[in-house]
Amino acid sequence: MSIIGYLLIIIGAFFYFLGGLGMFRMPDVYNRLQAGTKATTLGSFSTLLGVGLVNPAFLGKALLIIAFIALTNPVGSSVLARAAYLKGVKPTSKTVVDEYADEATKKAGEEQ
Amino acid sequence: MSILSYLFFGLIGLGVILAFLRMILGPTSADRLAALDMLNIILTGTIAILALTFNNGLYLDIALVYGLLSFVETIVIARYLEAKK
Amino acid sequence: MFFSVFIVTFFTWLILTNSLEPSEVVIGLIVSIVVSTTFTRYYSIKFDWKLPVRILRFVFIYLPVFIWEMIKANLDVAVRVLNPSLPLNPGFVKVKTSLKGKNSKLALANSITLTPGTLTLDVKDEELYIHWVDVKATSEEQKQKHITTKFEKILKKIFE
Amino acid sequence: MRRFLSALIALGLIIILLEFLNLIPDFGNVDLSKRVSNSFINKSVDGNNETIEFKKSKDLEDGSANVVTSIVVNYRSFDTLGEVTVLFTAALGVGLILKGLRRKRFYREPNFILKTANGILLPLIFLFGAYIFIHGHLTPGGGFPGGTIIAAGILVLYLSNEKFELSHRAKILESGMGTVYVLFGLVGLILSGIFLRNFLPTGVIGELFSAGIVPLIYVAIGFKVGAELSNLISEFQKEGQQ
Repeated sequence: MSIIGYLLIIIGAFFYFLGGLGMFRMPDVYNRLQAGTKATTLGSFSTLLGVGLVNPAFLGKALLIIAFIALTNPVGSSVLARAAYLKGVKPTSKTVVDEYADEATKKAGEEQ
Repeated sequence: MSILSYLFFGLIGLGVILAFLRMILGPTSADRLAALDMLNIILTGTIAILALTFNNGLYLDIALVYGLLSFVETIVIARYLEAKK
Repeated sequence: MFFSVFIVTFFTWLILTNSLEPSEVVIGLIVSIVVSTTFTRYYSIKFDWKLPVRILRFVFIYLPVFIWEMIKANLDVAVRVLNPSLPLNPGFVKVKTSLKGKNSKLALANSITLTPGTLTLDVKDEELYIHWVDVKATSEEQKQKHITTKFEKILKKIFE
Repeated sequence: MRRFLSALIALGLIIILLEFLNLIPDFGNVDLSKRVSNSFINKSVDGNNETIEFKKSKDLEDGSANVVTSIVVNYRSFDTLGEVTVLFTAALGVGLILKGLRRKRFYREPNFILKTANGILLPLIFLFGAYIFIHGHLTPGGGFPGGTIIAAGILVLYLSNEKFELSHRAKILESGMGTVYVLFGLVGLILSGIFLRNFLPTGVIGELFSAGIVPLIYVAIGFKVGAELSNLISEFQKEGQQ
């Protein structure tokens, strides 16, 4: 059991590294959030599950933290992406379609 | 065990350094906040690993509270950026 | 509403304290009652007698699909990040959903954020605004097929 | 001129601080056995030196398992009363300064995702806050962090819900809890002649119902700090006059 736990922790650490790499290499804030959120969420799941498996006394609390991260992390990055868009951060020049622009200008109009 | 801990702290450390570079270089404040958010989640996982290393369940409480406060922090700064043009 | 919040907070308390001593249980009951009565208007946890069925469906139908999709998403990220040429074809797309409830829309948005190549930006009424790393389609049906259909079906069974 | 004056004041403060540095003994030259902190840690100010075992020792001088808590709300509870007052004064100052300023309210419509997720998270945030200040004598934490977490919940509520307005009851709760703190002190004064004396039985160390009045005071501090910081946040959110 504890071998599986340590393996999960190593996998989690690898995903953390991958998230950092994605955060560094991606060209604009939206792509960075994509890479960062996915990799760190799975990394946290794996690490915390590993911690819970190595020491069963921690399992309940580790599962609680997993549920908590599953709820907050996507919400946080979604709020952040929307804020960046409404603030006017330009997406990378490779972007092919933008169907959110109308909605964003409508929002800006409502404020006046 | 010690080789294992070298491996995972090494990997996490590399990830943290890359995210930190993005936080320093990031052209806009949204980039910096994204990197900060990521660092917070990495730190939550690291605190859980420390709970295992020191064999003390109290660290998980700290991880929980840290995760909570980092979520609040992300939301607050994001809403602040949203209002500012 | 009050009762649902009470049950959720009480179980969370039991997990947090990790013990069944009478003193902890009594204090947990009091705290749960206080928490579930203050600011009741702003809570949105609500369930009915069908809850056990929903939990079973959630654990045995939703979770395996979700975890598999998440692993796929991370391998996708890994392939993109580790590739020296950084293949990207990003865009913002609008997708319609047929889900009605608030919580089911939230679950859909979160699932989409954590699955391959997509990130939910905003939800308005019945439309999801999504940042897609690799835009494969522009027609409405194709977009739905690529992004929402898989989870929509499962979540409809669980929440509605 | 103003800059020169502030530089002068800063210089004066630095000189005073450097003078106080001489009072601190050199590194490694401190005899710890003569320090009062040792008797705080061993919970034996009256010279009763017995070994303490977790979940076994009964009726100690101070029954809280967390050393910091036993110092902050038992041995030096009077200091903490002062600290709470400082926080109260700070909140009062913010209210007075912001009252006359002309401000606009933050009005962009909140994200749907944030709004819904907050409906689920909010009870859990309040529960964590309560957990932290109720277990202040057993785990790291206590009234101040617990209250801060509750205030963070209120802050997220403000950011995710346009219509939310903190009710007047928060102010009543805050002053009421301050009064409760002083009342505990006065009861101790009447029963034993010492202000804020721990007059309840301290029980078995490590259990929830132990350490006498320490958890009760931490609950009062938790509510007080939570209400106070929430008031501070609502003060920042309000629209100014004029």
